[in-house]
Amino acid sequence: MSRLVVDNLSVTFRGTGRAVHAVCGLSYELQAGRTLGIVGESGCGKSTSALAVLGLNDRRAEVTGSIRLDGTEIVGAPAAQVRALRGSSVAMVFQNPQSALHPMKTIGTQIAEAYRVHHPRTSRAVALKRAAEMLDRVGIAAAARRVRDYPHEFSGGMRQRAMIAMALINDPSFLIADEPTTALDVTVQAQILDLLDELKDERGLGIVLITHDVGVVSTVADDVLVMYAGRCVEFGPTRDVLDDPRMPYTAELLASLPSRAEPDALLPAIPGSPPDPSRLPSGCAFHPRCPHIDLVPGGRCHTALPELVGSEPGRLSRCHLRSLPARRTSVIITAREPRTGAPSDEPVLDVEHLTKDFALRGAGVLPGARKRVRVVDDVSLAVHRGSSIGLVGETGCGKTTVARLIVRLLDATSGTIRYAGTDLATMSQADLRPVRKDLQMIFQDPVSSLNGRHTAHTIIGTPLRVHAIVPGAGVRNRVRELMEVVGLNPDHADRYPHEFSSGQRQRIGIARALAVEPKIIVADEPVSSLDVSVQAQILNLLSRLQAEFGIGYLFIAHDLTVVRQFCQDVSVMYLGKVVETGGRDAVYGRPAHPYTKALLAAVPDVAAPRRGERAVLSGEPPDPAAVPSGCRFRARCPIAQNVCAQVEPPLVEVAPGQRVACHFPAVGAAAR
Amino acid sequence: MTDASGFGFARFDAEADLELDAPRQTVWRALLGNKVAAASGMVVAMFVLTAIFAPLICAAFGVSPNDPHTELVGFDDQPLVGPSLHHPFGVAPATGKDLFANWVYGARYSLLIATLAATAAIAIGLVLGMAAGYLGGWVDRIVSWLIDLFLTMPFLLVAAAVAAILDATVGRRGSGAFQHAQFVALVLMLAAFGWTGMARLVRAQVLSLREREFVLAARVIGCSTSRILFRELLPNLTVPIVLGFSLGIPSIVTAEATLSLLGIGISTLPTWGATIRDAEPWWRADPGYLWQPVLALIVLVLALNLLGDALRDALDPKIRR
Amino acid sequence: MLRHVARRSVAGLLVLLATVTATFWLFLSGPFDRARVMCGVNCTPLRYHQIRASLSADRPFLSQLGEYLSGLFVGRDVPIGKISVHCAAPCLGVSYAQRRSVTALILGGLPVTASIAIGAALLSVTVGLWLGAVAATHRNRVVDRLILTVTMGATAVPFAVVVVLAYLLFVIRWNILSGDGYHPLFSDGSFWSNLASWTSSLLPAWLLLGLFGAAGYGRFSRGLIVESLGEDYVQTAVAKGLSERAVLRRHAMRAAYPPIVTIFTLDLAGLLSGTIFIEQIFGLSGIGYLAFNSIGERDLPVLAGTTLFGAALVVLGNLLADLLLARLDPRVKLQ
Amino acid sequence: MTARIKLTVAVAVVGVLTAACTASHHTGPSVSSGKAQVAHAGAAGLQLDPTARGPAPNVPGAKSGGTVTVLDTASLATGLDPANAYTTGGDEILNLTVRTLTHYQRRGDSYVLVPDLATNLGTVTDGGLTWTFRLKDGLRYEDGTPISAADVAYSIKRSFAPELPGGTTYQKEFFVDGLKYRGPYDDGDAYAGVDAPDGKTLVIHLTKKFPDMPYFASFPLFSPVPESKDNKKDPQQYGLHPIATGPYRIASFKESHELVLTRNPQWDPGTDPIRHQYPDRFDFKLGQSYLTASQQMIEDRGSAQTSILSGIDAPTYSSLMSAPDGAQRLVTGTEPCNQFLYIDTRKVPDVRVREAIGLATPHASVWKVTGSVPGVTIVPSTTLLPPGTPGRIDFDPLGDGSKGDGDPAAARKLLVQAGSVGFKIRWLYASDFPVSVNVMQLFKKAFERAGFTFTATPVVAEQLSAESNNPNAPINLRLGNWCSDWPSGSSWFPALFYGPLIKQNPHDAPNESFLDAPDVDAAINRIEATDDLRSAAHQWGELDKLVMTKYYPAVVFGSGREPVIRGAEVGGLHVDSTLGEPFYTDLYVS
Repeated sequence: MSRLVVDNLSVTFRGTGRAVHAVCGLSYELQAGRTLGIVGESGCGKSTSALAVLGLNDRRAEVTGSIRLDGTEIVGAPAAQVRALRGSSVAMVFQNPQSALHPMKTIGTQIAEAYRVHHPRTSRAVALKRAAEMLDRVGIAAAARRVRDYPHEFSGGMRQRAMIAMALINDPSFLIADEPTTALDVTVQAQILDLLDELKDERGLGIVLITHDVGVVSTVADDVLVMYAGRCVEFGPTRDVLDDPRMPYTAELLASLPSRAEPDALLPAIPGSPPDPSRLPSGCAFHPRCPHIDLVPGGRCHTALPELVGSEPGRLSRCHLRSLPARRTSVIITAREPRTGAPSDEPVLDVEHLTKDFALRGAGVLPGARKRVRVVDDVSLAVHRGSSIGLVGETGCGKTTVARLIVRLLDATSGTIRYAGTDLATMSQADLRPVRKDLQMIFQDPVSSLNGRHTAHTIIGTPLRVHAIVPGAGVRNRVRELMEVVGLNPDHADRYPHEFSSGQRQRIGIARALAVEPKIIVADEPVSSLDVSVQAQILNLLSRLQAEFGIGYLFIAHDLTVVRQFCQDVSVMYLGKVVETGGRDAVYGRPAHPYTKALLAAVPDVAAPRRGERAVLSGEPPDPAAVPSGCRFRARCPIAQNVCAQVEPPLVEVAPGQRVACHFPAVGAAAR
Repeated sequence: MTDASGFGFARFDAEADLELDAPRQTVWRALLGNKVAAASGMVVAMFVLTAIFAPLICAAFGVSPNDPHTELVGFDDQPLVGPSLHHPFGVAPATGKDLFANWVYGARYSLLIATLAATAAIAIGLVLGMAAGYLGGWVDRIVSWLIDLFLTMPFLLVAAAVAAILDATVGRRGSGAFQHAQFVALVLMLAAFGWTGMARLVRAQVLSLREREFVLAARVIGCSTSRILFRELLPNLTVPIVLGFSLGIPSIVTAEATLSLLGIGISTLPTWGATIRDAEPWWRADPGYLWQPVLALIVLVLALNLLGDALRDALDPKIRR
Repeated sequence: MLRHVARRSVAGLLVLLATVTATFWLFLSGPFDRARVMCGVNCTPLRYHQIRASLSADRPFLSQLGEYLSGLFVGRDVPIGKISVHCAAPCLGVSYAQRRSVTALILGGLPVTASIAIGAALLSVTVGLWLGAVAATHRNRVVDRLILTVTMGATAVPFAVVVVLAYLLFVIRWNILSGDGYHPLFSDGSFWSNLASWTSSLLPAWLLLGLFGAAGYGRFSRGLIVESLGEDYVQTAVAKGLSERAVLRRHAMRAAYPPIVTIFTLDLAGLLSGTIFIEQIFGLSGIGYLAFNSIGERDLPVLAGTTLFGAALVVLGNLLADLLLARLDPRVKLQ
Repeated sequence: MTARIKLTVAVAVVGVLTAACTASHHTGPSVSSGKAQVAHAGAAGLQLDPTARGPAPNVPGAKSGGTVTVLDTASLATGLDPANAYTTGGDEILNLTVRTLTHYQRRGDSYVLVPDLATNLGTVTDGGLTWTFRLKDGLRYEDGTPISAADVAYSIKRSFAPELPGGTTYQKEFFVDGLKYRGPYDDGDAYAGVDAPDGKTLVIHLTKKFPDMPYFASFPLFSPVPESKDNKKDPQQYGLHPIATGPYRIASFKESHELVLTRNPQWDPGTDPIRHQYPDRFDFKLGQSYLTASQQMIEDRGSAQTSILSGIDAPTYSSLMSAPDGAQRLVTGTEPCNQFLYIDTRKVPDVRVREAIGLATPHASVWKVTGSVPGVTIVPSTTLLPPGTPGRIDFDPLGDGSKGDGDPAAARKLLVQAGSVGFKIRWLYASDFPVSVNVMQLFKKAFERAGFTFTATPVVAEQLSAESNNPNAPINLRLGNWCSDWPSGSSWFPALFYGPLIKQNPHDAPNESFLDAPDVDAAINRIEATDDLRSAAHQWGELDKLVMTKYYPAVVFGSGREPVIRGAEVGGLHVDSTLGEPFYTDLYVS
């Protein structure tokens, strides 16, 4: 039985500035046939520690400690010796299958190359044949033919399968998977996780699974290691750690997950943001954010680094507290503050039959020959005052296009957007300008959504000036007020975006949207690029603003748990169409469309069952340019019948307020 | 890429991926921390000062650039006097003109022409690049087509034709207008062949900026197109603009020298290129005559390039990291 | 793929058409006395009147352009004084100074210029890539700094000056390189001795143009390789167990090829300009030599012809580069 | 009337000197530097020898074999058609490949006109209006076919064709129907001016007396052109390969690039009193950059050792003189050219003022800034006829030798005498041409010092020559260069100082001094009609002295000299003083 032993591993970067201790004294041991999940937020050192196992760190990285593979020391070993281990004994799968494959070489060549490196006497043809076999094993159909394809001809999930095939072609004992599913859709993520799990069993692999998503760990890892600021803060069998965390960080992180929260409740967010690895707090790195700091006498949390100690066999945690107190009352889920007004029946914004066609670029020499693709097809939805509607679906389903159509960043091909008695869809941009005040947008990326050349003051003040909301002299004060509203220090108004953390940047973006006192905010994945602990803060802020100002949200997300926590109504989109829509309780509680069901099932939830106990949706979202006939979901649908190929199901009400586009809706069935 | 021709404006294209948000302080720190950059900056500053104060400098030495002193050369045209306090760089063969004055004015004209041409090129490139990138559609197609057109025309031959045409048109109307026309034509020619790189770079930047969420945000807020272009996009183009100057000026200095060398620049100004042309036959008999302008050109262009490179490094997160 | 080529060809032809029009307007029409321009500095009244008679400058621009364009496709008779010279398609006009078809003159110089340009281009790209790879893998170390300084220094001097200095020093003073002019590859005598003479006659041009070009490509490819060394797929390749050399050659450098091809086409016009100086100084009687002498003689038909020929080469080069890019980077076909 | 075009090296000078009819070249004047071997001007006697017979006298030390390379900065772009030929460079090359009725034989430093294809220098009858030449026996083309007088007649007819416009115009002025006949391509073979009654006899009919006919008969158009080799659709083609009759034939010719001559086996030295056939091959490298060519010659390595290069500029001269055998490798000789500063006699009517201009002229400074090397590319001169012209009388009207930077005091004295202190000199210069600007600055300094007022009008170089040629230009001084077509005063005075020219050319200034003196005109008419060339030469010499002392219409800036650099292994190099080009036919490789 092979063993991978990591002992007191430290990785330090020494550049011109101060030394960065990315990983400090990390130890773990992994046996073949088991999966170790390493969890942590950005900058915690989880990926750096993984790279160290294969000696892949940057030249400037100083690696100390010991990494032994079946007794062979890797740290400090000659380059050739380490190279011989790479890919043959320990293989690696990276986060982004898009960029991890060479774009100009065929999949087969790249996989075969991995084989031939370690089997130098193998011919190209034989290696290619093996590559095809391996591709077949990881679930690529027609593998023998597809070895000749280039990465861009593969879908994201297929690319990750190919990466796994490449990693496993030399039959390694250990596989290090660094965020292998982060870039993938939730349904595909489930497939890949299942695949990894299967392969582990089949080949007796030892897997190190690195992820920021506790849900992912919970579904496949045997043991879990929680990292914070370069150190292991908690270790133990997955179930035990998730059910009974011993370290405040783990506990708070789990508590802030929307999936564990009651709908509409404020989330018990961890204050602050993950520390910058180049300036770690003294003592326990978590102490500035820790709710229990008062329980440790003498301020030891500020000064002394707690040891990693075992409270019981197989469990380790790093905290001065022997045991955590019961959850504080203050963090216990509280109902959202009462709304200023109940959602009225009359929607503020009523979108009907919205349709958008795009021309495929460069399809022909003549303009007329352009092929058109319908990316949004007959979408209707309504936003009510003081209420949120969630729009969920996989990548490319058209949800972002819907958002941009509504705020008229794009012009709809047909359909109406009724607001305050007028149709925004046909309004000219000039006429639209005054209406824009009422209709704002929050964006996904806190980096790209702020102009780096402007100060926070300018950014928040621009809408005030454009719409002349306050007189010129009043702008300064109004910006300060807005900053306070979104929880920013008004004294930081003259700072540039890069001087703020990503959570703070997102707050600036919210303040900018808020400046015009909008009635409706379209939020396009506002929290998906934030760390879990920060995500909760932003969701809380959005809730608070809704309660305070009665704003109606159109909330776009791929994360179903966030939507459930945040939105009263949900619409599920598939390939440009809404396939199911209704109240939160109905859609989550009694999903009627097989796609909705599959989506819900695919969410890796801390509380979710392990592999094999749930249905995983096969296939990947098809190309919008090639929509299947009849029901567009039928190719992936487990209950598809002949009629589905011929007749497109209309959106019909199956229960009060719940409408589904399916020939065979699962009426009244409970979720899962 | 080859500056083989001396007209390597294409170099911009290599730098399409720049950090637009590079904070100014970081850039300055990176620049000042770089000894090479600091030294190059000083060299460039010295040339610029020389250029600005050329008349004063010459007056201080009591020399002037266009004043023949045939008594200082022999019948074989060799100078009879060497470098001295009165003539710090000696005098030119044949005419006995003061070489120091020539050199100082060479710096003046080189930098003046390069700065003007670079400014014009950058202005054209900026406007067309922004228009193409932001407006897209047929504007983009026309600009791209114009860029292709200018890339196909051999600069040198077109310059020669323009020079011939100027001779035959403006030249007929008298020489005062002619000299101005030559100057304007030279600057415009250099700009006309220099803007394409800038336009490509700006277009690419604007194309990516246009999809940035802050631009979308500005549109959602209701900002006008001109506000978006000038208030949101333009501040983010300072990097290409700065690089345009730092990489454009040296290549224009070189291009201008090449043209004067071939006698198709400004015919009577004592530019370095013109001095090199006059001095080439004397490379053996009076080597100093040739090496003064050549070294000046090398040092100036090298310093400008090093400065530009340091600037790009400072602006490029991949390299700074 | 075919459609891609077709579209690019059409675009190239449109650019070329515009180039022809612009060139024709600039060189052969326009609001000035062409006869005076052609006659040049050494103009004698006799010469002037001959030229004037041979030009039909009074006709409308479009009809002149039409004639020029039709000459390109079917040839035409170009009047020179009283007689007219037949100029076969593709007719680029007739040299005033030499009274011969410009096309013939250009074709006569083509072997020389092509030999120079192809050799220099190969040298530039290979040496440049090699320099770039060495610099990139030794980033911020002495070797890298050295390469950066040398390549930058090389590009700091006007190429025209470099060529003259190189001639004076290497040919005249040290007698290391040959400056005796072009020796055709296919002429009387044994192939091998011709090959040797051909090589030695072109060596200075290749070295000068090639090495100076390499300086540019070196700096450019250094940047590209540094960038691609930071890409995820390079990490993948290392994780596979590939040696550093193999990673560099098969993965990191591979990614640098398409941008280099792109830059190469952008630079083609510069390469052709470079040959003008080389050919003139080293007495290599190619197209650059022809063009250079035409500048002095104000032989505008030849200048216009060489301009168009250069433009056509650039357009053709762009087209070939497109094909090459599609081969090098499979993603291109999609766009 | 025009003069032969001489193309030269020192491009810088173009634009300084405005030549009314010729494009000319070298500049710069005088004062012997002492370093170079300065050849003496040819004797001033009449140089005709109707009795000379082949073969040509051997060149001492000459060897057979080898290749002589001629580095040529000119391009020969217009080809080598005898009918088109009118450049000194082209004519000198043609002298290797084609033979003419008469030509010059070198005798030491002088060049003597002798019969070449013809048996004598022509016999004149019919009161001077009919010239008859008889061809020698045994003359053959390079392909072995015999040469017939009809071929010479055909060649002369071609020279009238507008399709071949580059050549001389004497035939149009003097030959019967010269102004009417438009060549064999348009007007067919029937031309009354020439006649070949049998295979050996050529008869030329004139409209007026032309005693210089033997000289004219040395021009390339008097070489045979077989009608069968002429492409009548494109007459210019012939110039790419004129059929050889001389010792060399064209092996390959790429205009603007290279001309290779190899021996012509059909050439019979026994019939040729002028030419030799020493080298196996002549290799003319055309369109060379002067800089690179001159550096090769200074270095004298490899093929440069068997090369020659015409012309020299000041830096090359300096470098060459410091090379060990450099002085031995520089050969200079007389050029039939003079540089003049023409004074507009209409606007400067007082001869004392004109003489003051002469005294104030800064010769030496101008030579310096124009890159001339005194004694090598120019020699001081005080006469209108250049050294070597038969009958020339050497005299110095102002007594200053025209070689220093002028005598401002003497000039001022003359001005005071004439009551013209502050006389306004009006000058034209090219403001975009540095050398021209320099010259202007020197003139301004010198003339103002002598008491003149000096105003200079700027034009662009492109326009300088046309502006200067305009009789009504607001200027009173013009710089110009003149080269003769043959060594006789008839190539100078009738073209430069003949009064009726002014009226005949209202838009042109062939007589750039605008000298309109009845006694000069009468003398010109009288001497031109003198059949005895010996007497005529003497009279031209006298006229020179008269014009300069009585009228002083031009300051003589200097007489041109042709410097030629040879490689160490080139022997027999002399400068052909009738053309100012290297006399190729005597060259050999040692």
